[in-house]
Order: sequence, then C-alpha cells, then structure tokens
Amino acid sequence: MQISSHIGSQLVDLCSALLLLTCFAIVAQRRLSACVDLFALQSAFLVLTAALVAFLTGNHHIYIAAGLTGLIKVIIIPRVLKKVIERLNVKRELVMNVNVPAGLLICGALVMLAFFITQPILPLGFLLTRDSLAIAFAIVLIGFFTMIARQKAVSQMVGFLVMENGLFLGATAATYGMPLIVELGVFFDVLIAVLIAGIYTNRLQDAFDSADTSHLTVLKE
Amino acid sequence: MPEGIRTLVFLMALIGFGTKAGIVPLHVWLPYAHPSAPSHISALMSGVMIKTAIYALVRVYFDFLGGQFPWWWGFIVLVIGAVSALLGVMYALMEHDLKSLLAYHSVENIGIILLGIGAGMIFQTYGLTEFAALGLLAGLYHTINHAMFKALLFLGAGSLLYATHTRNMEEYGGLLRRMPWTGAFFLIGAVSISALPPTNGFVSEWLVFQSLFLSFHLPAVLLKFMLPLAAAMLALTSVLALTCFAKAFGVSFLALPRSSHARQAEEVPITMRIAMGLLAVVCVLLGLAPMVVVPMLDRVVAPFAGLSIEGKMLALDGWALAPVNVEFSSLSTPVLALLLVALSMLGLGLVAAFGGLVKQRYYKTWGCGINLTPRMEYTATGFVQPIKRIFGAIYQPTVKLETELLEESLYFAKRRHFEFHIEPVFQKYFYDPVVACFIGMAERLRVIQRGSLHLYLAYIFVTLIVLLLFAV
Amino acid sequence: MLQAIILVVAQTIVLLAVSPFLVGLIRKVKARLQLRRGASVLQPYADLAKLFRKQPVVSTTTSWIFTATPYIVFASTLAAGLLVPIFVSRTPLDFAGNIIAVVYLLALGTFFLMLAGLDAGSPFGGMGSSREAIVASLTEPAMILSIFAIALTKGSTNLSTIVHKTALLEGIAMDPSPYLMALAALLIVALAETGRVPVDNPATHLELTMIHEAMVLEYSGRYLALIEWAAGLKLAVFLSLIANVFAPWGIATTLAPTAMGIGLLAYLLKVSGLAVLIGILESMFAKLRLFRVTELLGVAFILALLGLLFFYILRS
Amino acid sequence: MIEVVVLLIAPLLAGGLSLVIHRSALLHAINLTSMSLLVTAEIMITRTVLRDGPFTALRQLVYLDALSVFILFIIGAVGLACSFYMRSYMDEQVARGVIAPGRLNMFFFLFHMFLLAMVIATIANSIGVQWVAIEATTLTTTFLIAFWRRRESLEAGWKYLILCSVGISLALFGVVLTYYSSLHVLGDVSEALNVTQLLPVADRLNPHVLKLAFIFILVGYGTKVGLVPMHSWLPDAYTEAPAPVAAMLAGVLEIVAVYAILRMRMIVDHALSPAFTGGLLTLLGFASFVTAAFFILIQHNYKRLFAYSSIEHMGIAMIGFGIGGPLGTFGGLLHLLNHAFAKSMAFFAAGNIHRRFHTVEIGQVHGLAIAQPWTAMALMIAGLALSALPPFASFVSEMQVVSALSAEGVPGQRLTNSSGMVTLALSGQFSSLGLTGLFLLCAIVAFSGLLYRITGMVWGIPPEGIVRGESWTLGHLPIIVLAAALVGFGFFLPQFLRQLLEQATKILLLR
Repeated sequence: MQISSHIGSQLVDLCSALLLLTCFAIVAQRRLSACVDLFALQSAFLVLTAALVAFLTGNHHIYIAAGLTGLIKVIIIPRVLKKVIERLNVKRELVMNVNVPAGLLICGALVMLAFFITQPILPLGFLLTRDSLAIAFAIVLIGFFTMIARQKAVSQMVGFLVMENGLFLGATAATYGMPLIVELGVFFDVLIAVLIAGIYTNRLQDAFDSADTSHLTVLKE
Repeated sequence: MPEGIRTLVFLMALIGFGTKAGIVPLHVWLPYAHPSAPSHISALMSGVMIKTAIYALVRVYFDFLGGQFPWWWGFIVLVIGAVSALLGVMYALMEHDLKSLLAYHSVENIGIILLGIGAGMIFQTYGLTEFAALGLLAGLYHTINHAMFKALLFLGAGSLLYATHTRNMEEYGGLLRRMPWTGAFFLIGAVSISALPPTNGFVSEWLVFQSLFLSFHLPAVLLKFMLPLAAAMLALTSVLALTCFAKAFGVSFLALPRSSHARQAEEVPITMRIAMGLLAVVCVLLGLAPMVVVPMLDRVVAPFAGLSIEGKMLALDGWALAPVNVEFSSLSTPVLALLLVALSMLGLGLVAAFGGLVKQRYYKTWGCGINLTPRMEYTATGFVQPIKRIFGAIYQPTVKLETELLEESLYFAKRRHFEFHIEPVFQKYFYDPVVACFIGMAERLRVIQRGSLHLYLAYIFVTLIVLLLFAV
Repeated sequence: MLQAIILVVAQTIVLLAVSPFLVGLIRKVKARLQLRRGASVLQPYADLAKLFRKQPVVSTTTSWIFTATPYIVFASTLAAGLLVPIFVSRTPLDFAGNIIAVVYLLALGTFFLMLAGLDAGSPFGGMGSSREAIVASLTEPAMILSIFAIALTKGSTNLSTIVHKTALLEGIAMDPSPYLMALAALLIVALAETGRVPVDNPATHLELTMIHEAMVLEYSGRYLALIEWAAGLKLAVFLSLIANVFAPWGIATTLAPTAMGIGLLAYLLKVSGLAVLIGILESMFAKLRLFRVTELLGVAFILALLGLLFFYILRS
Repeated sequence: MIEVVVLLIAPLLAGGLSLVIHRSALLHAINLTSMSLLVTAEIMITRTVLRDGPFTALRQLVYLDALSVFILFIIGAVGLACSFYMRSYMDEQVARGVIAPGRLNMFFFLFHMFLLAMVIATIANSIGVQWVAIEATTLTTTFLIAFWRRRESLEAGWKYLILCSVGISLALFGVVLTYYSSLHVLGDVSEALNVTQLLPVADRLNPHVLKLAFIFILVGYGTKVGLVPMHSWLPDAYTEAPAPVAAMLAGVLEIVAVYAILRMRMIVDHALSPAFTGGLLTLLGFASFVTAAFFILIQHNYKRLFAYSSIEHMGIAMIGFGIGGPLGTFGGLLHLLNHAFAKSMAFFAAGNIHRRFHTVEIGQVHGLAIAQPWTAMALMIAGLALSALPPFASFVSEMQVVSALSAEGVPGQRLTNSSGMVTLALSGQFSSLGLTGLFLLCAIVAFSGLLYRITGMVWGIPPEGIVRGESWTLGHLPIIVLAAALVGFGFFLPQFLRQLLEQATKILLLR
C-alpha cells in the first residue's frame, strides 16, 4: 500500500525523535537494569525505523539488517548484560563523573552541535530521511558522552551500544543501509565486542572485586 | 641566501661546531670525555677530533658563505677565541688530574686557533686579503702544532698512567730519574705547548700575535683597540700555560716520589717511547722549519683569501718568517736555536776558562736542619694556590678544612682533611637550569596521562569536536 | 756576513762585561744612600771569579735539569740581549726575532728556573717558583703591550727598526703622553722581572720575601756563578731596552767605527744612569706584600693599555 | 591469483589447526610454516605488482597496488621475525609457569586471527571491509595484551578495548559519510565503497562531506595509530603485552592504521586540495612528536620508553606525509619501515631482558653488556636506530622528512572553516624554519632521553644473582637479521624496495 512520501518522512522523523528521547532517558537513568531496558527499547525503535524505511523505499535488504538488529540488540545483548549485572550485583550508578542535570544539558548542546555540523550536507540526502542523519550523529555523540560520564563498566557498554545504534541509524538514513558485507561485518564486530566486554567485566570483578572503572588508574604516565 | 638566513647559518654553525671544538661556553664535555678515554685515544681526540670542527668552521665560513661577512662575525669568533683561551688555561691550572689538565689545554689551544681565524675573518671583511690569509694561516699552523704536542703530552700522560696506575699528579714525583725517556719527551711537549722560542708552539703563537698586531691597518677604531687587547689576553694565556706546565712537569717528574707507585715506577716499553720520540722530533722540526710548512699551508689558504702570500711570508730565502711585510717584524727560529746552542757552549767555555770543571759533590737538600721528606715538597695544589687567590673572582674557590684535634690538647691535630673546589660556573649556571627546565616541562606534561579511562575518552571526544568545529 | 759575526761577538762581550758592573753600581748606590761605604763597584766580578773556582754542591734529589738549567738560563738571557740594539741601531740579528721573541726568550729562562726551583724538593724552591709564576704571568702582557704602543708609532715591532727610526726622528711626530705611559709601564715591569725591591728583595735569603733567590737557593759553585751572571744580564737587557727604545740619542745609525764608539759610550752612560735611578728607587720603596704586587703589575698593564688608547685617539 | 588465496588461507588454516593441537613444538611448526607461506606469497605478489602495476582479484574484493604490497612486506617481515622469536620466548614462558600449557594454543589462535585481520585490512578493496578488519584486529589483540592475566594487563586490555572500539566506531561514521557522498555519483551499487570505483570518480564527490568523513576517519584510525590526543591506551597496552605481541602491535598494527588513513586521504585529496589533509596530518604529527619526546625524558620503565618512542616516530611519519611532496612522502614511508624493524628489535631485546632480570624498572637493570651480550647489542642498535643516528636507515628517512619540512614548509595554507571562524595559518617561510627548529629540538630531547636510559642499562656491572653470559638461540636470529637490515638500508635500498617505495609515493601523490 502506498503512503504518500510526505507522511512517510514524518513517520521516519517521529521514530528518530523517539530514538533521541530514549537516549536522553538513558543519560538520565541511574539504575543499571533500567538502562539496559531502555537500550532494548531504543533498539526496538531502531528496528521500527529501519523497517519503515525499507517499506517506504522498497529496499528489501534493509529488512535483513533490521531483523539482525532486532535479534542481537533487542534480545541477545540485553540478556547478556542482565546476566552480567546479576553476577556483579551492582544496582545503581552511585558516583557519576557528570551528574544527571549537567549531563542532560550537555546532551542538549550536543544535539545542537550535531545539527550545526551536518547542516551543510543535509540537502544532499534523500528526501525521506533527510533529518534523521543529524539525529543519528547526535545519538553517536550522546553515546560517546555517556561512556565518559558513567563509571560502571556496564553503563559504559550501554554507551558504546548507543553509539552503535546511532551509527546504524546514520547508515540507514544516509545511504539506505551499507553494502551487505559491511553490514554483516559491523554486526559481527558489535556482538564480539559486547561478548568480550562481558568477559572482561567478569575478570575485572574477580581481580578488583568492583566493576567500577574509576579504580583502574594503576597505569599512569 | 637572504641576509637573515646567512646570519642564522653562521650562528648555528658556530654553536654546533663550537661544541665539537670545545669553545668555552660549550666545553663542559671535554674535561670529562678526554681523560676517561685510553690515553692514545684521548691523544687522537684532542689532536685530531676537535680539529675536524675547526675544518668544518673554516669550510662553512670561507667556502659556503663565500668569505664575505659583516665585521661582527669575525669579532665574535675573536672574542670567543680569547675567552676560551683564557678560561681554558685557568681551569687547567686548577686541575691535579694530569689528563683533565691536558683536556682543558685543548680548550685553550682551540681558543688560540680561533683567535687566528677570527683575526683572518675581520681582515677579510675589510678587504685586507693579505692579512686575512696570514690570520687563517696562523690559525691552521697552530692546529697542526697543537695536534702534535698535545698528542705527545697525552702519550706521555698515558705512559705515566701505565707506570704508576694513577692520574693524580699529587702521587707522582721524581719520575724523571726512573723514567728518563718519558720525562725528556714530556719536557719537549711542555716546552712547545708553553710556546717557548725554538719550538713549534712559539712559531704559531708568534704568527697569531703578528696577525693581531697588524690591526692598525683596520679602519674601525674599536677593532684597532680590541685586537691588541686580545693579543694581551693571548700573552697572559701563554704565560699561564707556561706556569701550568712548569707545575705539571715539575710536580710529576722532579724532586722525591710522593707515593709507593711513583717509587716503583718503571720506564715504559720501547714501543711507547718510540711513539713519543717520533712526535717530539716532529714538534722540534715543525718549530725549526716553518719555511717548509708555510708553503703547504699557503696552498690551503690561497683559494680562500684569493691570493698566495707565500712570497711575502718567507724572507731571506726561507730563513726568516715574516708576517706579510718583512719590515714589520720577522722571526727565524733556526737562527735562534743556533744562537741558544752557541751561547750555552759559551757558558761551558766560560766555566772551563774561569774555574775548570771541578768535580761536584752530592749532599742532601737543605731542609732547615731536618732531613727532607717527600711530604715537604710543593704539591700541584700548593703551586697554584697564589694564582687561585689572585683570580679568585673567576674561580670562586670553596675551601673545606676539618681538623680532628687530639683529646688532650687544643693545638695538635690527629687528622686534617683539606678539600678545595672551584665553582663549576658553566655547569651550575648554564647547563643545570636548561636540563631542569626540560625535565620540568616533561614533569608538567606527565599530568595528561593520569590513568583514568574517562579522561582518555574525553580527550578523543574533545579532539573530535574541535576538529569538526575548526577544521571543516 | 763576517762583519755581522764580529758585531755579534762585540755585543756579547759588551753585555757580559757590563752586567756585573750594573749590579755592583746599584749596590753601591744603595749603600751610599744608607750612608755606608758599600762594596766596590767591581765586587760582583770578584764574586763571579770566586764562585767559578769553588766546588759546587748538588743535592741528591735533583735530576739533570738542575745542572742544565744554569746553562739554559744564561744562553736564553744572552740571546735576548743580542736581539736588542745596544750601540748600533741595526743589530745584525734583527731578522731573528722581534719584541715577542725577546719576551719569550726571557720566559724560556724563567720556565727552566722554575723547574730547577722545584727540582731540589725543598719548600723554598717550590715557594719561589710559585711566586715567580705570578710575577711572570702578570708582567708579560704589560711588557708586550708597552713595547707595542711604541712600535705603533714606528709601524713595526722589529726592535732595530724602532730604534733606528726614533734615532733618526723619522717616525710620526706626536706628543709625548703615550711615550711616558709606556715608559712607566716598562719601568715597573723591569723592576718586577729583575727582582728588584718593590716586588722582590734580592739582598736577603729570608723565605718570606725572596722570589728569585728562593729558586736558586740550592745552587752553588759554577752553577750559581752562571745564574748570577744571567740575572745581571737580564737587568742589562731590560735597562738597554728602556734606554734605547725610549732614548736612542747617540746610538750609531751607521756602521762607522767612530759612530759605534760614540754609541757605546752613550749606551754606557745611559745604562749606568738608569742603574743609579733603580738604586735610588730601591731605597725609596719598601718591599710590597706579595698579593699587593698584583695591583702594582695591574697598574703597569693599565698604563700600557692607556698608552695604546692615547696613541689611537690622538693620532686619528 | 593463487598467491592472494594463499595469503588469506594460510593464517586461517593455521588458526584453525592451532585451536585443535596442544603440543607446543607442533604449534611452533604450524606458525613458522604459515608465516613462511605468507611471506612467499607476498614476494610473488610484489613481483607481479612491480611487473605490471596494481591489480584486483577475487571478484573486485581484493585490490593490490604498490602501497598495499609495501605494507604487506612489513607485515610479512615483522611477522616472520616474531614467529622465530616466539619459538624460544613462548617455551620459556610456559616453562616458567607464567602461561598455563593449555592456553598456548589459544595464544597462537589469536595471533593467527590477528594476522589474518591485518592482511584483510591491507588488501581489502572496499573501505567498509577494511573497517571491519581493523575492528577485528582490536578484538583479537585485546586478549593478547591481557594474556598474562595480571591486574595491570587486565586494566591495559580493558582500556585498549574501550578506547579503540570507540575510536574505530567514529571511523565507521566516516565510512558511512564516504558511502553517502559516493552514492550520489556512483548510484546505489554495492561496489560504491571500493577504492577502485571511488578513485576515478573522487573529484566529483561533494567536498564538504569528504571533509567531515576525513576528520572522522583521521580521529578514528588515529586512535589505532596512537597520535597524541588519542594515544593514551598505547603506553599501557605495549607495556603489559608479551614482547612478541608488543613487537607486532608497535611494528605492524600502527602501520596498517596509517595505511587506512592514507587510503582515505588519496580519495579526499582528489576532491579538495592536499593542503586540508596535509595541515591536519602535520598538526597531529607535531603534537605526537613533541609530547612523546618529552614523555621519553621521564620514563622509568623500558617498555613504556619504547611505547612512547613509537608515538614519536608515528608523529614523524605523519609530518612526512602531511608535508607531502616526493621527499616527504618517500621519507614517511621509509620511516614506517625503519620504525617497524627498529621497534620490533627493541621489544625483542626488552623481552630477553625481562626474562633475565624479571623487572621492567630501568633503574634495576645495568651491566647488560656482561649479562646478555647479544641483547645488549640489540638494545644499543635499536636505541641508536630509534634516535635516527647516521649509520642507520632511520637517519636517512628522518633527514628526508626534515629537509622536506624546511624546504617546502607546511602546505596547510589556511585551515579556515566554512564560516571563517578560526584561521590557522601555518604557511610562510619562517613558519617552516620555526617548525624545523621545533622538530630538531624534540629530536634532540628524545635522543637524549632514549640514549641516557639505554646506556644506563647496557654499561656497568650486573647486579649479583644475575646469570652472566647468553647462549645463542634461534630467538636471536631475527635480532641479527633486523639489525643487518637497518644498517644495510642505511647505505643502499635493495632494488625491489626502492621501486616499491617510488611507486607507492607516486600513488600517494596522485600522479
């Protein structure tokens, strides 16, 4: 069924806005398990956006990418993270590098920065997904910022995964999905990265009996 | 090349090759490096290695920069030469380690060479090419002479080290009787480095004196006055060098041996003596036969100065050496040598004529009634103590004397410990601050690697933002 | 060539003869000023003759340097003397060296004297050598600069040319101030180098005051004779330098025998006049403390430098 | 095209086998055979590339030109050296119980996967695949770094993983933007990211997007290279990694990351003048060179010393590429080669020292010349080569970079951004002289820091209780070969290498 392109682009913008919202929620969240759930929600929205773009533009290989994202980022990774959280029985992000209100303010500034920087290249993009490239870049920056702001290993991984989501959104928005080999490679790498991070947090837990990365300052200058 | 770059090339070459040559502010490595090498190596280092820097300096200034340069270049080289010569010999006086004494003398002789080259450069600036060639030739002649007598002295020091296993002059004494050959060759080296008449050091220093005295041909009044002042400093340097080597030779070779090592010292094997002998002969020949050396050097200097001055240098068919015009002054070392020999024969003749060669009697030296022990002799430190007082401003000596008195009396000491140091001025006020500043910078920089992962992530984040904002 | 040799021999004989006489004259003047009759002027000749015949005692600790030094000192001082024009302005040996050669020949003598001082191993010798080192190192620059200040007026550092030109009054006529300063500097240097009173006391053997005597303390017999004679020669060289470079009146400018005769007479008169002057100076001043001598020699150096400066300022 | 297949299959097969086999002798044998297969394949590829220019294979997936073959040559050479060195190193580690025998085959498996990833990254035609391969190198090496299971190596591994993954994901955004710009010119075709497609059409790509893309790629891969603002993981990782791994990381992985940046730069230079990319590279190059030089002054751990010296030499190479021109680029490439050899030799020596002295403190190591003569020689040669002293090839390359710097000055005339907010003028004759002065000053600082430490370690008397004398084992062979190569290249570059470098320079200068 054909929906007029105008409504389509509005729908895509709605989904991207929702993604941005979940980003802000993650930054504002103290409890780790809530963070992981929010990340799962964000991945779900991502899948929705990808499916929408695939549907509107008729590029069927985006469906495969959306399916893979759904499988990995909505189901497998949250479960892995939840298991890691239980094993470490660490519930809340007690000490933060940047407290929540300041963090939100900075995220706002990052969004403005993202729009300012991608401003000249937007007219090049496809009509349908023009604005979501800027949002994607904003999500990448926010993900990066969460990694800096939070101290727990798990929340750093969540920040890293939010960055990956931003990149995937960028890829779908800017180029309707990367070539298949690259797409597969990216997924494979993200999965391996998370698995390795999980193993690391376990070993760090045994070695330092706390998953708080701020203790890791033995190696200096 | 634009003017600014030429000056930069001049200054950088001066600093770079100056460090290699060991001019004063940059000489600190020399007294550490030369003595620690085995003696024949330090002979090579002092004799040849620092001359490569002189070669490079002349090549850069007279060849690459084409020989036209402002007057103040030559003036700087002259001033550095004078200062190096004076400070070199002053620090040498204070040494009681024979090989670092010789190392400091290398600094002094490099100063003398630079005096010659500096005078040459000044004359070149004002177009007096004849005198420029003379200055350069004097500098190069002294380079050869210094190579010869410094190598001889280092080999001599090496033989002493070989025989007595120590470099400290205070532990030598009376070695001339036990090591006559080494003593004789060391004496020839000492005489030639103190630039005494018949030897080669005198000829080249005389030539440097003449090139400095020819300054009244220069138009600029300042230079007309400064060059003779440099000549006065050169005179002071050479007489201090004379004192230094009187001390070095006297304290090491004469009077009674002051340590068991010195008592059991044996003459070095024949091969070492041959080496020293050869060098001694060359030193004497270089002194007596400037008419052979000057033409060779003239061929070196001619391309730089643009004309050959050999004709003007050798008067009386080679017998006399004249600084470009005979009428100004001339020197003939062969005649002087002949004169000295003849007159000492005359002395013998007078002795024979008036009193006949009465057999001399041997008896112990007068020691105010008590018989003389080696401890009563003048040591190297004692010998130069007056000079240390006179030039105290330069040395800033610090003296430490601890006396451990006997329990029962206030006056009789069980043990006295005397220690004197001269201020390592350059080390303290020039090199240590520079090193401290670099280490300080590094210490401050150390703070960026504090170990926290979040800080490192923040670095990447900020770099990305900055580049995106400013470089796009 | 033959004539040159005769002249050299003649000059040697004159120098050898004159030097003991000068020493005797100075002692006579000092004695007279102390209202003593004093020994006769010819006493030094007698001393020398006696010393030559006496048996020398050489200390066991010395090496061959101790016995060779007298001959070297004697030869070098005499050689320096031969380079200085005495009674004829064009000395035959003028090509052999200029003022620097004279100074460095004297330095050769000092060098070996210092070694001999150390050789005996007694503290006196060492002390003498070390003090001689200071005096020598401070006088040499002053001496070279003072003579150079005069050489500038004649445009040559060759002693014969200087004397010849001043004798014929050819050189640049100018006012006397550089001359006076150079003369004063050279006089002080002469007093210091020959070991006269303000710097060193030749008469006594008290270790506090003697410099030259300390070095030769160990000598005796013929060696002491040669050393004494060399000291006299050094005094003669300095006096003839002062006399001929600053006041070459009467010196023979041609090789005619009569001119030379007058030259010789003039030379004897001038030199003995100077000797009397030194005698008077010695009686007027007391010996300076050792570390005050450096200031005196510093004054000499400054005077020479001023002489040079005035020469440039006045001339340009 | 069998060589290309061999190039890929050899490490894959070796990795698979080493998962199964547990006996160390066999593991070493597999490792050596796979490495020598790799090297022979490379030699044949080099001959074909030199004979008839760049070629693609495996249905446009693989693209090989002089530049990538040069990088392969370094990978092969250093890899072979490491395999020989590992022979004695690993057995001794197992013997001393530092590594449990069971984990040895895991080490080899990771090592082979690491090699495979680097080879793919070099020969990949599509920059997307290249990104995936470089990310794979990070994942495989993170466990190699933390192989000793000590607290510090865990920390180093974790930091390495996080920092590099974040950095490289930024690079992914750069790849996305390149694909975004190439899409509009080449149309929605799966080969849009291939270098062979991108280069001919590069001048028609949108310059602004490419500027953004290059910045992302530079920051991303710059983290892998260890350029200064992004270098912080490097000293910890190289200190904690076992010696052969550190040698591979410092010698080869950095160079592959540099290769990725250069590839991207070729594309961007078509669209806009080289001044933009040159200015950025020189800026980061100087930042790395200056900071690392001062860090070397205050190091007390010899492995950390060599880590900072890697940052310094990468900075020099970047300056060389940033200035561009035949001299700068040739110098930069040669410097990469020299650095790879000298640094791997340095880490081999560090490994031997660690085995004998069991400490990483420079203060506690002295009298090396007596205790381990061969290692002392290696350390001294490495030190001299790293401070670019005359007889060694690194002097030639550093001299080329310096003369390029002083002759041509810095190309980045004006680094103004579109709205002209900030101008960063680096041009003009005096700025290049000033920069040369800065360059030489930092070279002296690094030289004094490095040599002071190394001479401190080599001379003197070894502390008691240290076994003296060193028997000649197979592990010393690579040290001697590398030393000979370093000195040899200083005097004359072998013919094939000279041609390789010249063609690579031509490619980089887009002529």
